[in-house]
Amino acid sequence: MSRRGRPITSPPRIVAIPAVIALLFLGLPIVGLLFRAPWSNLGAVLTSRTSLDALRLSLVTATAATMVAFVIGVPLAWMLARAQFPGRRLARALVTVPLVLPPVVGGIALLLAFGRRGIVGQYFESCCGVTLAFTAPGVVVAEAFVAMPFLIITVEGALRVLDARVEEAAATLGAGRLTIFRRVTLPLLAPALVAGGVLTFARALGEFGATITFAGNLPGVTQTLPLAVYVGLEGDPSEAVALSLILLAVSVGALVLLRDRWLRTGASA
Amino acid sequence: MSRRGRPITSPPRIVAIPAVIALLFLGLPIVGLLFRAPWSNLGAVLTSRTSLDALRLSLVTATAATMVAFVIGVPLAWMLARAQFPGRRLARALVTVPLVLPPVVGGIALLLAFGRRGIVGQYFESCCGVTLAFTAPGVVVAEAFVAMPFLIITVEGALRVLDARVEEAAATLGAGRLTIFRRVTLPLLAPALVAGGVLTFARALGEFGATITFAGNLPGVTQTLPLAVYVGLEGDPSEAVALSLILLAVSVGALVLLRDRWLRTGASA
Amino acid sequence: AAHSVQPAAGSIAGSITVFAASSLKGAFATIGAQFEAAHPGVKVIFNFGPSSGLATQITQGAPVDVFAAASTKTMDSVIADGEVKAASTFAANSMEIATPAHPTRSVTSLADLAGAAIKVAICQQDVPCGAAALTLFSQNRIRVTPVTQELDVKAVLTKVQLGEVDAGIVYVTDVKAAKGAVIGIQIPAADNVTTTYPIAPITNSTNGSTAQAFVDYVLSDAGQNVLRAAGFLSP
Amino acid sequence: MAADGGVGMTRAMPVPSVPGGRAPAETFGLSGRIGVEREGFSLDVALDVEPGEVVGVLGPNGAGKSTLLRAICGLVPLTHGRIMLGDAVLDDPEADVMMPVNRRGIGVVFQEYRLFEHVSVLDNVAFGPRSSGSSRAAARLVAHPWLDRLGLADLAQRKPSQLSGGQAQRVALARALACNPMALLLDEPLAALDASTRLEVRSELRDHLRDFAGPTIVVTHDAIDALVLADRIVVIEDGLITQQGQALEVARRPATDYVARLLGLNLLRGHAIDGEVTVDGGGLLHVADRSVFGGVLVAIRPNAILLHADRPDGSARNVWTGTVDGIEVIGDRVRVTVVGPPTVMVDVTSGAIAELHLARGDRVWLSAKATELEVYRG
Amino acid sequence: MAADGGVGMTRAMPVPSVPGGRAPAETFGLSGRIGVEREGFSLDVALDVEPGEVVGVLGPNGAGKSTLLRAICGLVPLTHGRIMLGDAVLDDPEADVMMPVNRRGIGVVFQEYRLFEHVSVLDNVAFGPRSSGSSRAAARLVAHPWLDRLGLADLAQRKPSQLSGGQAQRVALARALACNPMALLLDEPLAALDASTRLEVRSELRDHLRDFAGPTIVVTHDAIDALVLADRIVVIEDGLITQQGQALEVARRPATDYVARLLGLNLLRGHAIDGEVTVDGGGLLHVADRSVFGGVLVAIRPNAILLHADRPDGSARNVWTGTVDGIEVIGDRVRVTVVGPPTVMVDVTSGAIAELHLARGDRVWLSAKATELEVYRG
Ligand SMILES: Nc1ncnc2c1ncn2[C@@H]1O[C@H](COP(=O)(O)OP(=O)(O)OP(=O)(O)O)[C@@H](O)[C@H]1O
Ligand SMILES: Nc1ncnc2c1ncn2[C@@H]1O[C@H](COP(=O)(O)OP(=O)(O)OP(=O)(O)O)[C@@H](O)[C@H]1O
Ligand SMILES: [Mg+2]
Ligand SMILES: [Mg+2]
Repeated sequence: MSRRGRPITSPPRIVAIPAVIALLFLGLPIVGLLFRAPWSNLGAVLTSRTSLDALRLSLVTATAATMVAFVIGVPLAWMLARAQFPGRRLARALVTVPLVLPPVVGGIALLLAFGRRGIVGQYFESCCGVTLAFTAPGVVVAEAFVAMPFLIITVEGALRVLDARVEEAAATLGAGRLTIFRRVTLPLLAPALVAGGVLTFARALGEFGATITFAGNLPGVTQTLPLAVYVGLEGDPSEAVALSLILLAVSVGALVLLRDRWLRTGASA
Repeated sequence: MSRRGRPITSPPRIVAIPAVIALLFLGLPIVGLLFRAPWSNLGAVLTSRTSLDALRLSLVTATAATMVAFVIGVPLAWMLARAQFPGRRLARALVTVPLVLPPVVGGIALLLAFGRRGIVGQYFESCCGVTLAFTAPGVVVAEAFVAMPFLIITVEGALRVLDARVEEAAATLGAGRLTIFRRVTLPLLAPALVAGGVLTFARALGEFGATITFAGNLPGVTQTLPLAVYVGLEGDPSEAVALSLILLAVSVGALVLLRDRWLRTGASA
Repeated sequence: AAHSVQPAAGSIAGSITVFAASSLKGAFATIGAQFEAAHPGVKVIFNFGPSSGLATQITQGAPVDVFAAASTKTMDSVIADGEVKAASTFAANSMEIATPAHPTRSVTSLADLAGAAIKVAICQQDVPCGAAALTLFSQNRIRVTPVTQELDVKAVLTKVQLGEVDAGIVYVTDVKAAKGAVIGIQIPAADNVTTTYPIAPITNSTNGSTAQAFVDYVLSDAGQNVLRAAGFLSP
Repeated sequence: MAADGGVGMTRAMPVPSVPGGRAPAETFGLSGRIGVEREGFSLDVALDVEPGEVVGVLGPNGAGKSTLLRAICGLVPLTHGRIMLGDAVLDDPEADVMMPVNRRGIGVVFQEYRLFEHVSVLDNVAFGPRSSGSSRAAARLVAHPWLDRLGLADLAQRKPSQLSGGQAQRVALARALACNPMALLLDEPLAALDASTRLEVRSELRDHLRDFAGPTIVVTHDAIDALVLADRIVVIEDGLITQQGQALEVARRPATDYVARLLGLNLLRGHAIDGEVTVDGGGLLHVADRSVFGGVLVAIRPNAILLHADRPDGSARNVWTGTVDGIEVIGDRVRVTVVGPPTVMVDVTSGAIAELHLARGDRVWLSAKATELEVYRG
Repeated sequence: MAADGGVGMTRAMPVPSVPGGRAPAETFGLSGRIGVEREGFSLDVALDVEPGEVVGVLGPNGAGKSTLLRAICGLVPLTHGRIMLGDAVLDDPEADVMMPVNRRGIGVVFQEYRLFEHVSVLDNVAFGPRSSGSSRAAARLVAHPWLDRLGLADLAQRKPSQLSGGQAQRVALARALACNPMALLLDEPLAALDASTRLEVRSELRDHLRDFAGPTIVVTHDAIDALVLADRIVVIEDGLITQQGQALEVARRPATDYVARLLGLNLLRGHAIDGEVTVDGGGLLHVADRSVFGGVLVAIRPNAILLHADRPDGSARNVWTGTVDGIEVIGDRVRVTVVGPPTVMVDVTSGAIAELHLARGDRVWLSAKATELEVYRG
């Protein structure tokens, strides 16, 4: 006899076994980290100028990269899922490239394209005096390049599963394509947008290889927290661990709040 | 007047603008890479023992990590989405931790938990003579730790949006919880599983920081392709780029095939 | 941004960007502070990273004024690309065996590293510390099978510190910087290997005079004292 | 008007213990009291359905019919009451017992079909047999005859998204029946069917229900469906039973306005003394049955009332006058609403309308024989 | 049987140009030929719906009714033919012209409702006004009266998933009407409503359609709905029109078995010579109309045929004998199927059944007056 009111769609008890293994697998390292955390260092790290700069920069650039991903990535996901155009398969393949390219190589590729001597970058420089490499916007570019595919793939997948019939109904009520997308499709996509956004933000926040290669590691300018952690590992790993814990606290807090809030309004679960 | 037969749910033309920007953003670096690629090196790299070992190891470990993620991650996603249990919010927060932890710190955390002197690892060593660090299984552990959250978050999100009413209908036809999950829920989740699997596989394939920290870098044993690329960058950068291109070709090929095939059967698009 | 306001040619003012190998972090931070104190209004921005990565960035046009590498090979590649005319050697480093603070297996000399039960970490062979480790083993005629070839020296140090390996080959300066977190076992000078650190101003620097002044400062007694305090040897 | 129709008789016969080998060897009745509290809505219904009996549940939108079925099959837990199938407790909140949905063996046809979009029509129907352990091939063998029976054979390989509304509903029905359930719950199983398919599926369903040894509950909005399929009718309004009884009894003597309207009858409330009923809201009617006293209901069929341009002479005991308020053409009949007192609907032929030159606002005379008025305690 | 029912008359009146300020200033008719080819199905229907006219579309499941509506509102592109609204071309594959769905101004009620699950009932109804540029507050002001009119005021804040089936259907109707469309397409707008709500919503809908100046198409499976709501009826079977005409004309003279069954009429095919019809499959019938010759159809209402235990004497010109094959109780009537030739359905009272002691397999006599037989060219 099952517990009263436990819906038939909830998992059977046996599923708890692999689930608990998964939790332990993900949780034990964190416990280890907290256990051996250099708590005494935390204060020093928290008041160090470099750490704070890095933390701030990380949050700002990861947010900006996520926004970039939304502004150009969601339209691309929409096209990939719903439009017929030549080269669609190629475009879809292209989206997976930054996922599998080792980030350091991704950084090199970015330099080759948008660097001062890159195939497009040289014109930026000569025509508008804009340089991306080794600047904070460059960090955003590196993070967006690496993280955007996460949003695109999540949203495209969700769009494909979405029941287009309610969107058709919206059209008969006089809503144009953009209105339908904004007022029907996006709200229905909310859970996928939140999940994709979380993955993108997280990936951007943790970005290391592409950033250090494309944007360098200039404290206060391009040194994000993962870079600071890397530099910090030199000599004293405990400082680096302390730094990561701060990053962890801030970002997990933010993500949990965000997801809980959005998922609640998005889905009816 | 719109093109005949273009469904109202397809995007309006103006959406092509940001979408093309996104494509250029993702595509130009790849063009740059191909443009300046050391084509003459490719042959040498392709026949080099180290490169081939690294490629094989990468594919094997990333596949294994993805399988681990499916075996224990999907049950966890199911519990998170559908079961009521104490500490559910904590568990959900825990899942996002590996996402935001800088991978190198993730590797340290893994060492603290499963390393030779780790909180659990020390017992592995003494009781069963098992060591994970510096072995190929260690690579799988590192990759799974970093990549599994991608699967869990994607699948949990999709499970929350799933219409539970067909699952209820399956129950009235005599199907138990596990049967419902296997025969109704999973097929309906297919697109999310594919998307999550692709993200997980890609993240595992590109994994660098946690792997090098937890499993080290020994050619033929724990040196995956991203490590080989990184190592190569110190010696002959053009060789490293050539190596990445091979990784790219293999994995993008595999992913595109996989996604196209599964998404076609999964969704009705 | 650092280059927006440029001083008149020849004056020591404004800001410069220094690309330096990660292992120089501690010493260069101090030298930078001293240099800024000596030249009020001057700002030194450091970009620490792996030497080879820094070299790639420089050849791709990074806004940099001074490059300090951990190996002459890397510097030579930058010279070959024409970004640097000539470099001066400003420091040298030698190797040391690092063991965990609470060792499980006793290691007291280079020869012990050949033991089958001893887990050893070294740097990978393409970075200077890895090349040095291999030279060290061959010139002392011992066969060591490392369990890992770490990407850089600090990774070796981390492994030692966490007790994952029983010994690692690192620079003398690293043991010093670790401040007791690892135990160093010195290698007799006769058996040891030395690496050298070159430094150079970048040819296209927009603030060449200040760049040159910084290079000069590193090579000066004041600079050398800081380096020696950190465990570096004189070139 | 005698209650001896063919269907009722067939139903009352004892059910053969193993009819055709398909029904389960043992049969159980469904009984209990179903209480569900929801914000702004509460359901409290006592039910007792015999093995082989078909109970039709009627009721307005939002009355709780679907909720009732969901509670019985286990998708909504009871907040109070108890449900039994034979001796087995399906749900009892007090004893903290609740049998899982899939072990109840209760087949359900949902109002919104709930087909599996990811498999073919054939595999939708084969799902039940397959879930109870059959191989894929064996399950399909079980499914095929059901597709044939419901006229779906040509659609076996279609996906549900490629079906028309009525086709989908038939698949849902086939899927539930192919499970060989112990009890059947049908939520408007015929609503989307066209008139002719409806007749076929209805008689197919009736034949099946006649053979079916377990208890059945059919929710419907259609009085004819209820009368054809059900032995007994339960009317639910706002979560409570407002009337129940033999199908023909309910059809003859509706207890609420809802039922009367459903059946297209006039229902008047009044007070009877010695064959005379004073109608609430005005008017006096003569009825044949002098034995009923006190608060009563009077049911009059719309075609039992005659319309006249002038005061009629003749034997009809009830004669009154009113104003025409609405005229609605329904096939070869015309339904005229006349505001009395009492106010009634009258059915006449369109020829009669033309003859009377009826229009809205006209004054007319009405007459009805006392024997045509069904009078009973309300 | 005269075709002068109230509804038809009202409909024939000229439509006021700006009735109540709600309808658009100009009105357009809907016309064209709708051709859609799909694998295993093809639709080819010529339609012409006047402004203010209501066309009822009837047809069996899978006939193409929903496809027809989807083509008109632009969700399915034509493969051949052309659709016009007034002078505007909505779809013309030859000219490669296709107006987007949202610019057609055609309101649709879908068979499966298609409500927006993410917003409240109120905002579902306000969606149309909001899409045409109103502020949220203004759109809600437009929506409110529609909720009131369809009895949904109490549910305004609910999410669609919290509605019963009938409630959801009313929301879909309110949502389409609140858009002030140029034309209306209703796909079984009343199917999920209970009998009493159905009456209310139907008369609400009829009143609205009477005021509505644009063309309307109503798909329904219910003959009564079609007769009440529609001026003209189009019957589609297997993608083609099989009959069309005035509602009462179709009701009186069904052209296909489907329509006859829908209306509950007996339909016989035969060959007429001078008032005598030789029925295909056997039997001879006398009809009153001697002017029809050749292949004809004969429609007989089931209650126009009388049953007798023995050969009847009397004035009825048609007398034949047959075997009782089925007995079905429907309310206060009993429908008896008698295998002839010709084979017919007969409606009798349950009293009559008891009196005749009828049972399956019994031999009975049938009679029908020649004047009750409607004969016409098939
Ligand atoms: N998920 C829900 N949450 C809250 N209220 C609900 C929910 N589902 C239904 N209701 C409400 O419960 C009541 C009973 O609903 P139910 O679906 O049982 O009605 P019904 O009798 O089946 O009606 P219909 O004939 O329209 O299908 C209604 O008032 C309905 O609005
Ligand atoms: N998406 C589709 N793909 C293929 N065939 C389809 C699709 N939708 C409908 N059909 C088929 O097209 C035909 C017409 O379907 P349509 O939905 O128009 O029927 P309908 O007259 O509305 O029936 P109903 O009364 O059951 O709603 C049917 O044979 C149906 O099976
Ligand atoms: Mg219902
Ligand atoms: Mg349809």
